[in-house]
Amino acid sequence: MTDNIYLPKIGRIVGINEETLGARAIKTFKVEFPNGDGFEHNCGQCAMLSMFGKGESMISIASSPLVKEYKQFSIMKMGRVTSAFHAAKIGDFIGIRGPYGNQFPLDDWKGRDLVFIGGGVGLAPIWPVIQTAVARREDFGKITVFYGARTSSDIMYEADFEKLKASAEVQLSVDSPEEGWPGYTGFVPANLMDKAPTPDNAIAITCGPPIMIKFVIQNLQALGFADEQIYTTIENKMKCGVGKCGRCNVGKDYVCVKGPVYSWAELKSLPQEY
Amino acid sequence: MSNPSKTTEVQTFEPRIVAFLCKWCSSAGSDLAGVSRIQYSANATPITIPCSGSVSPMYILSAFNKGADGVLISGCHPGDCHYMEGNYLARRKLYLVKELLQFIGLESERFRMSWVSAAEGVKFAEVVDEFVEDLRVLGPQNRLKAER
Amino acid sequence: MVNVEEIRGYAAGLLEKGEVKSVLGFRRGSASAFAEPCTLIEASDAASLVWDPTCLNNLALYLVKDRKQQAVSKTPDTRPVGIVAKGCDSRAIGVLLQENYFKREDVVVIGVSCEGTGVVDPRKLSAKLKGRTASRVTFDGADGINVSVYGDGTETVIPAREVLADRCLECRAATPTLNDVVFGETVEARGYNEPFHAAKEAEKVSEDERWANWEHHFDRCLRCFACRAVCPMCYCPECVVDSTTFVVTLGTSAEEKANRIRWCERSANTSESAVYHLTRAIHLAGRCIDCGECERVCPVNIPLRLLNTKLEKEAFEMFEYQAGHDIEQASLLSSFRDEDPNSFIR
Amino acid sequence: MEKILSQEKLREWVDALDDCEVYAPAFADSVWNFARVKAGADIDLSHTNTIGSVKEFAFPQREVFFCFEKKDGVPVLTPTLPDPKPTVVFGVRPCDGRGMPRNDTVFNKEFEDPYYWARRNKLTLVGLACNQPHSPNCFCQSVGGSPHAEEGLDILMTDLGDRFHVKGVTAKGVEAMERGRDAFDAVSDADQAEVEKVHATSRSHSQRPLGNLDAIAEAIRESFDSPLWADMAQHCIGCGICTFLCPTCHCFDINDEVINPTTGEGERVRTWDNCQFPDFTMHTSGHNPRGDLGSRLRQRVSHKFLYFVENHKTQQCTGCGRCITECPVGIDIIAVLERVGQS
Repeated sequence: MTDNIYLPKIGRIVGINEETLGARAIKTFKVEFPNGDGFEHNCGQCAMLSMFGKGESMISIASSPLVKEYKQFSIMKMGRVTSAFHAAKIGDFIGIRGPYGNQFPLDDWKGRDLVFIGGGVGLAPIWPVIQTAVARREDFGKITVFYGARTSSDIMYEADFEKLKASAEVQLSVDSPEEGWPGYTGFVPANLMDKAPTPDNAIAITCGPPIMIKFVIQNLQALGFADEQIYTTIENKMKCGVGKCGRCNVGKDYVCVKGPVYSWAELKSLPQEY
Repeated sequence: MSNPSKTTEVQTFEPRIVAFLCKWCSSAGSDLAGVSRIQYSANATPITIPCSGSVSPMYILSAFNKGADGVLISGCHPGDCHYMEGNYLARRKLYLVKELLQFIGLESERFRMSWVSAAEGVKFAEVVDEFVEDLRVLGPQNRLKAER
Repeated sequence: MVNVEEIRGYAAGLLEKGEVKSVLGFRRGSASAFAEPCTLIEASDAASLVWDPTCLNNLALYLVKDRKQQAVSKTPDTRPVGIVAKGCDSRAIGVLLQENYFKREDVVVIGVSCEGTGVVDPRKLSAKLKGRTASRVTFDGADGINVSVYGDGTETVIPAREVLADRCLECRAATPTLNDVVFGETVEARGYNEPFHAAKEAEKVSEDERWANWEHHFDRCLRCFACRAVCPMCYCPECVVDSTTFVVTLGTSAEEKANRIRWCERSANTSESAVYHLTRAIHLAGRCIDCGECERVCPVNIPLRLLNTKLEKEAFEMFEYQAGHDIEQASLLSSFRDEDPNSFIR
Repeated sequence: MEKILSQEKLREWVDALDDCEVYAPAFADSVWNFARVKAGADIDLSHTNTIGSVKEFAFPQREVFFCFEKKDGVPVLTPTLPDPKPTVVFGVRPCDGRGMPRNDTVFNKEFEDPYYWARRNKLTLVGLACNQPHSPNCFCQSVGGSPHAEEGLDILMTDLGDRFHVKGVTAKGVEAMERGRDAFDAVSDADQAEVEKVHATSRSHSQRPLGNLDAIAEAIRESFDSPLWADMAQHCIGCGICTFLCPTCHCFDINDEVINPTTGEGERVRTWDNCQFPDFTMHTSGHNPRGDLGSRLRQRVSHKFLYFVENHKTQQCTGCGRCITECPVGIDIIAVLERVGQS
């Protein structure tokens, strides 16, 4: 019998970390597979998470592929399913199917500098790439991570950033002035221009709110990054995750299958429908 | 001609009624029935609403969709509405709902309206008892019930 | 007889003088023998206007659509819109005015009297032709509808009575009462059928038969929502019964989205479709002006108009209320009389 | 396998399929639609085309994926893979027949859809060639089909007046014919000649032309940002008729339907969805990549005549004309393509 692509595996929430508070709070969920039917994934892939009775949501896998025991998901409270996640407790069960989508071509980037530019919850999709790159530190040149949030309390993975500093340059920013803030004050694209990483032999990976991505890409281009050197992920409403339900397409591509990772060169050739 | 198996079914079938009761009169009336220790059928699930005029037809359709065997709306007598005219508006609106439900062939006994004041505990008990008896004869409501 | 040249001339005049920004009317389309809606911008376009018993649509829908577009436009064009309206269409405009959807000066009603003819019901025509397509449909001036059948080219004359829409057979006001100009003679309805005839017929059968009929119809519903989409009265930006129209803005909170009640599921099964259609019928009580559009557009021919006319019949008989007849009157469900029926209440 | 079947013996063949569920077009509620055939005598193949397409036999409007409930706090999922009886559908028009391989592609590519295939594998499609177009909106030949196309069908029947020519196209089709073998006669040379003549005549009827399909695809690609789409969708009411009736539209929604909120019991259900509805692509944030009717019309047309071609080298339209005939406001995909082509 073929696999039932719509039947989720059962996952169990074993850890919940409140990343940010507020109307659109973000929580990170650590999920294990009590039935031993976990799956491997690649950097950039997503999974369809279920809250039975509420529905499914496509969420990017925020943990490193090198971590096999559990998967991590950072979820912003937005609608029906994500609100159910935010109401969940440790020990609760969820449904999970995947992994879906393509991946960041990390192996193609060997020997190059990596510049990560994240904003808000957009850090989650690129976090596994950062983790993997750091774990394979000798494969890459300089690693720089730009990350911005509205305020210092909105910074995700705060503790992990401290550890990250050992192997990468970390450039944090907050949108508005804050007393005692040691990092940059201003929007992420501005911080990027301020630090002006070199495009030579570098790859830039960005994810965040659409408006941030737009200006980050403009600024990267101004810094001399070619379209092929810029990678981002896109999202659209998804239901099936397997290229059938017909709604997440950008032109001929179903993002759930062909995406979410695109180089700017590829994305430019697609119609703007995301 | 009586059908033996059907008779048994009628005897064991306990109709479920969703009763939307206005907070000022009928809900108080049902409380009175309770505190007066009047014996009457326990088949009605009461839902207290501010006024019979506040009943959306959606409540009624939804109750039938979720499997109610009967729906009762009860409010203050004409002239006694706490909001002056809510029950008059309800009367008109629910008349139309009743007509519509009959028109599509839902058994007409399944939707009922009553005026029960806070002092009419006995009447409330009678209304519910009568409703339950009529529903027992009809059997379970399957026409609008979700087939899930 | 309505002279279509007069309608064209009037529409062209409105556009030429700049009294309206556009004129909603009918033209011949490529899709079928029936006329299609058009929006004229230039006076020179007016030559394409047609008027005949294939002008089925209630164009008041597009007044609503325009209103919605202007509401979100950064540069709204508030000039009036001209609209070709049959008797029933004008009543739709009447209800929209009564509900303050727009103002009288926002619309120029180019009334056209059906002169007691009415429009053809594609469903009845299909039944006559057993599913075959008509390539041309014209009124022969007497009591017949000329139909050319596609394929073999046969021409048949069908008595109007047999293919006119039920609403036209039952029509009480074939001439637009609300108008800025009327073309065609004011003709009393021909009285083919008494008002509410079809609904009264449907009432006559037993309860079990009525349910058997409606169960059959609800079960066939595809939930394409064409009945709602085409209805000028279904202007709510968000329909209470389904999620496809849930309005979400950047400011909508997660709680609002998460806690939204699903009154019926998306599944197109009998129970859910019943909730959808019955809710719609009740929401149109005292507002349905019997343009029959819901029934016309239904791809599987559910006789939806019956639900609405049943309620309009009750409104008329029990509450002396007629939708769209008086734009000053209080709406059916926001008013009452002491003598409203009470005997059904225990 | 090719055979001759007299009109009278059609019912005999149908009756021989008594271990199958047999469907055929029936005229009810003033419209042709597929209905269950209880006995061979009920079958009537004088239909034009059915209002619903044959896709619903493999892709029903509602499909339950699985039931969920909680046992001791742990969710238990029970898949509800369908296990239908073998189903034979008569009177399938070649346009609908050609729709099925296109749907097969969708439900096969990258991931195999077990629910679709559970039904599809049990399905035998008996086509009926169109001796003449049913409506001025038939355009099968303009999209690479023909009134007697065999693609997607298991059997093709051709009406020769008092008898049918019946051709088993696939092994499944031949098997269905074998079961009624006593009803069939051999094909004579005269029969053969007549079939060819009927087919040739059926192809000679004029249909609305589309022109070069490659050029159309290119024109659509070029017109993505064109204001033409909004203009052509000006009178669109945003209903689901065009897509729900389409033999190749396959978009769907997945929702959880709770049966008992207390026990957490419910079903995960697939239902048809439609690119013309506003929420189809709306993000949870409210952002909508296709927020207006123009972009949705563009999506429907582009999917059929550009994206599907780019992905699968063929149009996702078989020219049945339903979306044109049934559109309440006369939106005509041929006229749309003409305008896009001219722009």
